[in-house]
Amino acid sequence: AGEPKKIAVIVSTLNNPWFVVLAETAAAKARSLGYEAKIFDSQNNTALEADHFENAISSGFNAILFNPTDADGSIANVSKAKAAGVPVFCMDREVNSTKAATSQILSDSYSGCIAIGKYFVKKLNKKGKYVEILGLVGDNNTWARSKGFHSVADHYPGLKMVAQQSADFDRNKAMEVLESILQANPDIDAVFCGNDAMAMGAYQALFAAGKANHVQVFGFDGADDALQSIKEGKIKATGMQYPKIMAETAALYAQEYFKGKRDFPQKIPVAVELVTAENIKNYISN
Amino acid sequence: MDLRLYKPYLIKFQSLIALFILCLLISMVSDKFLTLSNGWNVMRQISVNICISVGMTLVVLTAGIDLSVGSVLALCGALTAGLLKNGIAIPEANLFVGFTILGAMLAGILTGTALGTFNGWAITKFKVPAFIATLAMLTIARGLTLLYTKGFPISGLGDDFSYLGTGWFLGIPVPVWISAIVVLAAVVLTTKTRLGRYIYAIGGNENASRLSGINISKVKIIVYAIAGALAAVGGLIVTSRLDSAQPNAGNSYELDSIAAVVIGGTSLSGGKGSIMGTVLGAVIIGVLNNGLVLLNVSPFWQQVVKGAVILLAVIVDKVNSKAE
Amino acid sequence: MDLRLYKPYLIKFQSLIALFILCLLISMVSDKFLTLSNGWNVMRQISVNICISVGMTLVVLTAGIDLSVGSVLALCGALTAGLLKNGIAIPEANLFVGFTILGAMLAGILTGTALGTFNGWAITKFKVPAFIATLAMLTIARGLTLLYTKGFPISGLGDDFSYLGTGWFLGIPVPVWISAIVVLAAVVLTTKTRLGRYIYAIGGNENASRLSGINISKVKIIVYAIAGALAAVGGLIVTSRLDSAQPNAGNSYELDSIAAVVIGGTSLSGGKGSIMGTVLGAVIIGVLNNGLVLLNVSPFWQQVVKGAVILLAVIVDKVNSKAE
Amino acid sequence: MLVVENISKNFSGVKALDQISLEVHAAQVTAIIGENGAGKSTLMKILSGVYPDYEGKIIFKGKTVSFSSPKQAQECGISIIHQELNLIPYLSITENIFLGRELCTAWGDLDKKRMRLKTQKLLSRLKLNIDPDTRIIDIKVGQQQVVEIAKALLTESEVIIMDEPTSAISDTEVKILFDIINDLRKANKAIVYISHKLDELFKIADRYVIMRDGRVIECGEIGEIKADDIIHKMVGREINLIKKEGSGAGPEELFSVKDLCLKHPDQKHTYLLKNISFSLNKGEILGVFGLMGAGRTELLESLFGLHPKLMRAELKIEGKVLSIATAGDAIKAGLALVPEDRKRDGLLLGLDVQKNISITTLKEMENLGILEIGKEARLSDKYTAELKIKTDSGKQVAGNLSGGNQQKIVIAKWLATHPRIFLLDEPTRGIDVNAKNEIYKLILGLAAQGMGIIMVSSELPEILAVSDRVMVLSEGTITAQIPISEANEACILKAAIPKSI
Ligand SMILES: Nc1ncnc2c1ncn2[C@@H]1O[C@H](COP(=O)(O)OP(=O)(O)OP(=O)(O)O)[C@@H](O)[C@H]1O
Ligand SMILES: Nc1ncnc2c1ncn2[C@@H]1O[C@H](COP(=O)(O)OP(=O)(O)OP(=O)(O)O)[C@@H](O)[C@H]1O
Ligand SMILES: [Mg+2]
Ligand SMILES: [Mg+2]
Repeated sequence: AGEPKKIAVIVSTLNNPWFVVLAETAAAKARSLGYEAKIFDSQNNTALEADHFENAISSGFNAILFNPTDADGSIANVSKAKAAGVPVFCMDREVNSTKAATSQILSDSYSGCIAIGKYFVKKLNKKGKYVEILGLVGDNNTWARSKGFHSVADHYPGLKMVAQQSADFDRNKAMEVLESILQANPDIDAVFCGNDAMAMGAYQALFAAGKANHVQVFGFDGADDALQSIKEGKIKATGMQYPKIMAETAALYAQEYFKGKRDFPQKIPVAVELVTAENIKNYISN
Repeated sequence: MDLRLYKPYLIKFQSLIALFILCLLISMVSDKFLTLSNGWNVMRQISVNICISVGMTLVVLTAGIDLSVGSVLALCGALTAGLLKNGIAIPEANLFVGFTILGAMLAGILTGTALGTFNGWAITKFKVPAFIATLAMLTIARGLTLLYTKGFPISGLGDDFSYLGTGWFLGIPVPVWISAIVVLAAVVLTTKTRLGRYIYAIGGNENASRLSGINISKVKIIVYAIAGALAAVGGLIVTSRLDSAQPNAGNSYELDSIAAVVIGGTSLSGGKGSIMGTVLGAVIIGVLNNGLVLLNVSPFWQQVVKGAVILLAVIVDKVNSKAE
Repeated sequence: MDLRLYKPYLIKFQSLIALFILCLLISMVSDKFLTLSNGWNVMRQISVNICISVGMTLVVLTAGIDLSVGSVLALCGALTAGLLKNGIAIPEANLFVGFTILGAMLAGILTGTALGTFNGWAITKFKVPAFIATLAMLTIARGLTLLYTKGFPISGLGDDFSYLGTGWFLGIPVPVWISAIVVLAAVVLTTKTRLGRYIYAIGGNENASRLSGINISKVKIIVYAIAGALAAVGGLIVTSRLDSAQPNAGNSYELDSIAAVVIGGTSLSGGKGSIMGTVLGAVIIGVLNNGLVLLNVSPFWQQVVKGAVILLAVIVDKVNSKAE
Repeated sequence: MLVVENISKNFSGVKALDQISLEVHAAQVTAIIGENGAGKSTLMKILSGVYPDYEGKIIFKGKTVSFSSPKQAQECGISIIHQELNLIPYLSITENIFLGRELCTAWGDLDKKRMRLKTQKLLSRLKLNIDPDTRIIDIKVGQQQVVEIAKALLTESEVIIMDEPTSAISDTEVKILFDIINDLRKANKAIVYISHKLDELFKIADRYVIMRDGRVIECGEIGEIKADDIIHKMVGREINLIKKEGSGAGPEELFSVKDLCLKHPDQKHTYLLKNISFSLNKGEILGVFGLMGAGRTELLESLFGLHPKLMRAELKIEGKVLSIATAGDAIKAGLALVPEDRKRDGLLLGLDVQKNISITTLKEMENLGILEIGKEARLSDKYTAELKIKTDSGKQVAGNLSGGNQQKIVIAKWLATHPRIFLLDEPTRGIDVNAKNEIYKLILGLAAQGMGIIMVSSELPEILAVSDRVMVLSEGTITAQIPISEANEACILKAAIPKSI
């Protein structure tokens, strides 16, 4: 075939660096394998995602590397692609269907947060007051992470959650929310945040209030500035997800699909690794 | 032949011409653009915005605004999905009410109408500025959606319900049918009925309308109710297309829909504009979105280009009509 | 003693009274609310919204609107952070220009001013509706921010720069100082200067203002430029407080700020309103946000309560002024 | 002083001015006379820099000038009182008067004290007794017009153009204005005066210019022409000025008002109208006179259901008690109101003539819920013909018509409802003699058909010419009800002057 195959990379959002890495790695890998690649930004909007799918299918893309906006809401889109004979490889987030996608390379937020929860309990010696800052309340990742964390933390009666508020995965909002929470609860011991951006914001609030040394902050994602902060002792831990590995795997799978392979494993979990001060040097070079 | 004779027509259809040029440009670069399947594609994609924007046009014609459409869409979609899937169960009373598809849809549309009526009521009864009343509704309806769904999407609504968003009827996608019917009804409403005339009158001069014996409050409440109902219809289409009601669906749809209305030539100060203008505005936005994707413009650049094209389209429009 | 004598005063200060009641209610439930430290907390949090809303008030007084404030904030914040951290490097020319904090801040504010000027220019020169021109700018500036930052935050800007957002001066947080200065300047501008007078005049009756020899375009361009500059100031504060410029900063700030303006009693059709009203509006929103968190209201309920309170506040206001 | 040579002006193809030439001299009042739509205002707008694009030449003090903005004309020494009020509603009187030419202190901030003082002086010169800090929106149209006059007098201009400055004010204020014009004339200023009130012209003007269809028909000394000739030349043909003969009032009572009281919207315990009681017979024309602020507008508005919460009264139509809480109720009861401010309350300026006329009777245009455009067009055609409304078609936008024709549209839309009682608030404000005459004919004709008419007017001659009975209001109470046979200017004015002064 003269024309190179075309691969669409559809990601839930580009408004968050983590997903930018995911999308750009996938696209770069696809290009390095000799395909045309194009990134679509769903802006956290399932309806827009549906538009992207339709556009991608009708303009002749041969495969879709997909980061779903929503586990349920995206099923219809993936099925549509399947019906049109376009393979879909999910990255990072899953769709709640074992039949729709060709393969799903997933980061397991729930188990990752269990690991963080365990470390959290250890660091707090099983007692203390803490605050949880949630992501977008209408987003199911928010709840996967929260539930994973609580499946551990709730077993310790000494741990008391004094406030649970949402900050929409946003650094500034997290800071402002925690500032206000600190007014009501000046004596907290820890903050668990649904992602690293919020953890960084929470740290800023604590720092400004002069409490950064007493209150431990936990995040999730493995963003660069969070890793740096762990190294500097500002943040205690995060869950390292591997956007690059997931993206590259997805692109390689697409290549194999083009070459004729069909029997892909439905789900390939990519473990989320707990990053703490103890093992930070494995994750950060300088 | 004197070209100047055609000038009035040229001016009248200049938005159409702008759209045509846009299409031409895109189709020169991408051969996928001018295909039938992509045409249906674009039309299906804008059908939701058209439903919402038609309601918005009516509201804007009365010199009002409705910021709540996005969250009303979400709430009604979620409610329909929830009723369809779970019905209403009150365990204490050992009561369970199931809903048929039609019943659930009706409930959703009625809810939208009720929320819109509430908007209109607050605006007319307490003279709350429309901006504030509907901004409050934006927040409230979003909160209610989250409360109802507990933050989780409601999915798996069945193939029958999917027909609404993904089916075809007589070779045309069902959502396109729906939006076409909505547009047609609204065109008749605005041009051929008393209510429509009153809508223009109120937007043109509320005082004079009152003195002419028009019941301003009634007309306004009806208009906001229609806007709410049409947002609900949009919600049904979105939910059906995705086979899932998303708690954060419809976010910032109000801006898209007001943009369609204004690009379509309806004045935000009321009294001037048309439904077909709005449809044109929605099509321009839809084609632009579709074209940018087909042309492989990077997502970051897309926003810049989209803003610039919209600005340019309106500027061309204005410059031409000044030359009139 | 005849209480009725005080009625005019009561009416004038009723928003203040609404605020007072709100504070009273919150403080009855949470003893942490009425503390000095929480006071500074709230004031620091609303300082950004106040900066933006002051500019928005000027724009709205001329019967305009500025939807682009949020993305202008983000772009200017990112630019300042980028210049501060990386300067301008053109490897081909072997050129590197470093920036001092003041220089980077100035560049940010100038960019905001330029974007605002562009808004004003499009609005006055081509008669593009303000809604469309600034909506286009909303998209364009957001796209430019993403392009400049490549979608990544720019962090680690140093302690000196942090002072702007987190420092204290004479026992008062620096952002509060900044917003106080902005408010003061705007109050002087609107009440004591020719420009201020023209702003009200244009919003009140543009045609009459033109006949009175006022240069409408000039005034409008200045007003949008000020709005852009103030959005940039807001961007500096946000960036400094976080010690990081977020590409998605300022999302939907336009709604918050318009809400503050309208709650503060400025009419969206222009010509009527005041800076102090807007400040009050911003304080009401800020206290509400703070109170809901202090009371640990569930995030689901927060939106419902927030919407309802805003609606109620405005209704109370309207009902009272009708009883006037 | 000011010479106009061959000025022409087009509005999208329509010729508004066609080769106009005229001269304005210092120390003289030049009256411009012409029907509605003759092009008077358009010419004045060109002279004052509002329309910078035109053909022809303006020579001012011997030099050819061309103004690109109103400000330039003003700085050159030409100021204008526009026909349409051009005030900013939410600014105070002082702020409006100084708009665009504020006084500043050495610091660069506004010198509010000095401006207020100057305004105070101007207002007292015009004998307008209001606080200069009052907002424009809080004063009545008549008072607003006085503010417009004050605005034009603020700067020392060489040429002062007055485009219908007296359309909204009553005789007392007119007299004050004439005193001022006389002062200006003595100070060697040139004054251009436009008015549809011919008697005023004879009182104040030195020269006249008659315009018709965008052309100058004749100029000359005012002393050398008679009123009838002016009218003849203005209209281009002979017209018969209406003269009412005998009373057409029937014996049956149509409408009665008992103890109507209207509360002040802001101040408790004060009343704008107190214990108003009167009745109206079939076919009767009741003329209502009063000075500015007497409460005449409020009376009509109350009857029409526009102040339901503040008003109480016992209203009867043909003996039947009715309650009117909205304009809709009033229309159903057979009332119609032609409001004082047609732009604010009467017209849908952005809609076309046809839609304006049919707006009150849309229900009758419906067929199975769908409007019949043909029926609407017939209705509109009927009334445009009947009232001689000058418009190229029913599709013309109402805002583009001249003032007189706009007024006729308002009347037409109410005639369409076939009212039994017609409330007219200053029905001939800003209307030319010919159109006025038409409207008088119309009013008399309606009364002859048995309609009851209440007509508010500030023009005594008008009241005396048309009414069967004159009712005088002062400070919200009825001070006299005089049959036309006994009425004369002196007794009406005596009743109208407030006792509290
Ligand atoms: N902006 C405009 N656009 C189109 N036509 C206009 C415009 N202004 C005036 N005209 C037309 O120009 C003609 C002259 O209008 P103009 O206002 O000068 O009349 P006028 O003599 O002042 O009448 P009146 O006594 O009613 O004030 C009219 O036919 C009018 O309809
Ligand atoms: N909305 C209002 N608020 C305060 N005062 C008002 C208001 N409307 C009218 N007034 C006052 O009520 C009085 C009666 O006004 P009205 O308009 O009825 O007088 P009028 O006789 O019709 O005079 P005009 O010749 O100016 O129309 C005036 O003193 C006026 O200032
Ligand atoms: Mg005129
Ligand atoms: Mg009156």
